[in-house]
Amino acid sequence: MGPSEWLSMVMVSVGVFFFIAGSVGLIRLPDVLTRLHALTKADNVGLGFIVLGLSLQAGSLLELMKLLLLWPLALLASSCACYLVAEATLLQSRRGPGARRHVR
Amino acid sequence: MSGDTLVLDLVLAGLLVFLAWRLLTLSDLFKATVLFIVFGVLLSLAWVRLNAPDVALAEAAIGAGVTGALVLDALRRLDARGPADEAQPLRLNLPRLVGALLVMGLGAFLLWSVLSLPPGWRGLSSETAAAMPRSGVVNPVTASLLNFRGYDTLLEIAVLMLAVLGVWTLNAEPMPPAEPAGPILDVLVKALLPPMVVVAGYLLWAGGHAPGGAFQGAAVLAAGGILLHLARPFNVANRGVVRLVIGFGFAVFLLVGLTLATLGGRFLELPERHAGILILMIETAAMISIALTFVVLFVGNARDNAGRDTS
Amino acid sequence: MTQESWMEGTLAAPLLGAVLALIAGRSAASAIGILTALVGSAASIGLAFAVSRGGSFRYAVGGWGAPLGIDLRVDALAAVMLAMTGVVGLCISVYAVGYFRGKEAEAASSRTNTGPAWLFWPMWLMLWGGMNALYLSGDLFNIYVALEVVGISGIGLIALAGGSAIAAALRYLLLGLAGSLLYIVGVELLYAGYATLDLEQLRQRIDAQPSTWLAAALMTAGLLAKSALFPLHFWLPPAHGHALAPVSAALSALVVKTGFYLLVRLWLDVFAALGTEHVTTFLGALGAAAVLWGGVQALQQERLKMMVAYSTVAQIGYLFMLFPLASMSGSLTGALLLAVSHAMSKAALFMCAGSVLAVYGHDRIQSLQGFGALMPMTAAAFALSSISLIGLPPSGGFAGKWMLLSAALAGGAWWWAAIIVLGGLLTAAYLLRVLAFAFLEPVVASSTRAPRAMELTSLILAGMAIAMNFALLPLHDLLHAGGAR
Amino acid sequence: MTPPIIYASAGAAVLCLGLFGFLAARHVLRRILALNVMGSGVFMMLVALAARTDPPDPIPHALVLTGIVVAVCVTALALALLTRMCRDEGSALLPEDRDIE
Repeated sequence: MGPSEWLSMVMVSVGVFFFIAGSVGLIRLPDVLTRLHALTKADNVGLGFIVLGLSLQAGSLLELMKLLLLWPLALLASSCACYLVAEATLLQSRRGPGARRHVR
Repeated sequence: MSGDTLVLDLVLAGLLVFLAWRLLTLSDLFKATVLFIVFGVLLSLAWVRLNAPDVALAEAAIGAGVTGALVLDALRRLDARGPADEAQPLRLNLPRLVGALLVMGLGAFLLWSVLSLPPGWRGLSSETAAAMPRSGVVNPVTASLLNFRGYDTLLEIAVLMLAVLGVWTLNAEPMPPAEPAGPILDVLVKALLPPMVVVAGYLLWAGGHAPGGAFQGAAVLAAGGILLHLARPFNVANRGVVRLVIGFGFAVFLLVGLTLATLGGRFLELPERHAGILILMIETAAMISIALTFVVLFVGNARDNAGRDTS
Repeated sequence: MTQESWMEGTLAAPLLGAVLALIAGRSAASAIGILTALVGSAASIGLAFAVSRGGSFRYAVGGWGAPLGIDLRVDALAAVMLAMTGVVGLCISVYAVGYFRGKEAEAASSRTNTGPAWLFWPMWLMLWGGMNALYLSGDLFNIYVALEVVGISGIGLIALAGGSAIAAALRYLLLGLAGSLLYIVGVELLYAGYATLDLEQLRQRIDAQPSTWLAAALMTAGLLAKSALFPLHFWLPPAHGHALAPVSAALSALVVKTGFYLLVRLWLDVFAALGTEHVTTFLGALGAAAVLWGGVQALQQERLKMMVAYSTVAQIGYLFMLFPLASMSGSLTGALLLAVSHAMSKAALFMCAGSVLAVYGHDRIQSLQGFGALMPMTAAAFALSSISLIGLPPSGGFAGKWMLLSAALAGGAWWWAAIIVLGGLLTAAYLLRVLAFAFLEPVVASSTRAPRAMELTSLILAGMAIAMNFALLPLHDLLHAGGAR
Repeated sequence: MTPPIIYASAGAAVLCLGLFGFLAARHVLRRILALNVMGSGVFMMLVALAARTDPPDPIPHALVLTGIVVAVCVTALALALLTRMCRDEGSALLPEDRDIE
């Protein structure tokens, strides 16, 4: 393996580490807002590292551009989704507990 | 097949079965719906593993995406009215036990018939390969969908049209539009809508030689429409223009088929020389209609908003 | 015109009409509907004549041919079903014009919670197109898609009525979807075994493997749910009983025949090599149970439309008596004649119920006293279609039952014969109960009148059900010329 | 053990789970989910079958694509019916299931 492949491996491993950290946060953290924090922060960093690592192995310019396009798109989507989920949580907490009913 | 991918396949298949079991037994229907969407996403990975990239794209966009959006939306409206959850779903009682035993028998039988399939099964792959040069496209799945079995696809587009008619029938009364969402969604729409249109066009064009096609492109286009609806609510009432666009794909497909029949061929018999361009034409018309169809299926439902349950 | 062009017309006319009606919208939908109905029924009758002259033929859609492409096959069995759909469909269309004109006047005066009525036209034409596609198809998966077209358009049509029809439509949808999925599993197992979806190729390749039996069982279960044979009939009475009158007529007269037709195709043709004696006896026994159960339930109904709907449950049972008797000569002719005359008389009965509902505003049998004096044409139509349903001579129902009965007796199967007779008595009991009310004094008055077009079409259909008595010989000849097998 | 066998077996299991869920559930939304799961199992078996040859048999892929689109149409219609029924009658269960319990 050449140096670029080693670098690529390292970057992907770092990315995977961040993903695992984010997933642990999703499971372990207590409420929606902190979980969102774990998911969007850690996973976006993780995705960035993985994309960088993979782009070192890209075979063509087109492939490289496709890979590099991925990250900003995912960032945009996840930040908006994070905002929307947080807003919905906030609205629901204002409405008070028990907004979801168990009725048949 | 090397050992590490075997592990991947086993894990993926096991996860799919586990998710199916969980989503049917969770008492909270919201969680069940989320698991259902996860199930769809993992299923599209399974399609990739099974060398079916066209199906994977359709599953991710339609199976998980559109269906998931529809179910979540329905759940929201049921929730606003009360009965959305089941306290104890699928608790075993005598009839259910009998049902479970019967279904397990069926499962064992199915499993056995899967395992006892003779090796060397070829299906129709050699027939398809032989016919590909005359089909006008390079992607065999597109050739099957629009040429070999184009008649199935024609009727399938009829089913899409009928679903819209059904939704219009059910939401007969005019509904107030939903409240507009915050500014962030607006930004997202402005940023994402243009690339989505480009991607849809690419998928449509790519369908001729690579995975993709009208249905996948339409699903992406429809996702853009639904996003737009969430940011700036609009109604898709059954006005003339909307009906024209909804019926357009089916009408073009049918008329192409009939024209070919009157010109001396058989119904839907695409002449070899023009098959490629005819398929592209049919697919373009179909994509526009299908995209609007998905939007209407969602919006036609979504107009019915929480504001109504005071009545 | 060649056989092929008659077939293309039969297939394409309703589909084209449906999409045109959708695009044209409220103003022109009914005009397009009537025009399409005229063209479509003419094409299907033309096709029947073409088949009786030229025999059965195959048609490769797209020019590829089985197993790669989809083959249609047009034989006498398909031609009879198509012609039946054409004739009854035309009458339903004419009836619907009058019906919705009255409905719109009613909706204008009071705000009712029903869907936009013109949506009936695209959905009904698509339903018609789906049934034609199904009868023509020779491909297992194509049949599935056609079944879905029929199912979804049927559900949309039921939902037009609003109110308690919604829950009925939902139940129908869920059961229909489960049925289609079971059917698909069967198709998949057959494809795995024989690498073809074409019915004819499958018939040649089939052998008695366990997975083939499993496929046959699953497909049969799915289709039984769709054709509402006892004990899977429970969704039918609410769905057919709560729908709008033209919709009920279309569903009860035509749509229930699709499942029966497919089962005939499968068990008397494709799977015939499996040695199917137990299966056909089983299907016949379910049919017999349906005849008795449906009849008893119909007797207890208080609403006219529900009674007619339960009568459909019973009459489907008669058709399934064909299976155990199939080896006897004449039984297929008898069952088809019964199917066709049932389509006519059942459509007429639902039309009568719709006219009664339009005049009285309700359909409680007890309170319909003397409707015969108020609406003589409708009462006459009711009486004529009752004659055919009961099986009194001369009528299509009589000829059909006679053929089945003599087939049963010729084969020494007296118990099937006993069920046929007993079912006729039950039918007589529940239909004559209504007819007795029709001519009782004093007459319950009503100020509204039913549109002439509605009453007249029901009378014409009922008359045709009687006239089917004389269709026995032509039908027999057609079945011979067109080689139903 | 090859991928087609693994996924076909999983497909059979998913199919049966979905069928049981459909028969046993009472909330209509869960029934709709169950039927979708069952459909996914059916499609898994079909695509796994196609993967037994290389390159895969495209006909089952086309059938599954058709099936997915038909399934989403039926689901949309079912959900529209369900919300309408819930709006009119205040329950997400079919009438025959409402008084049990």
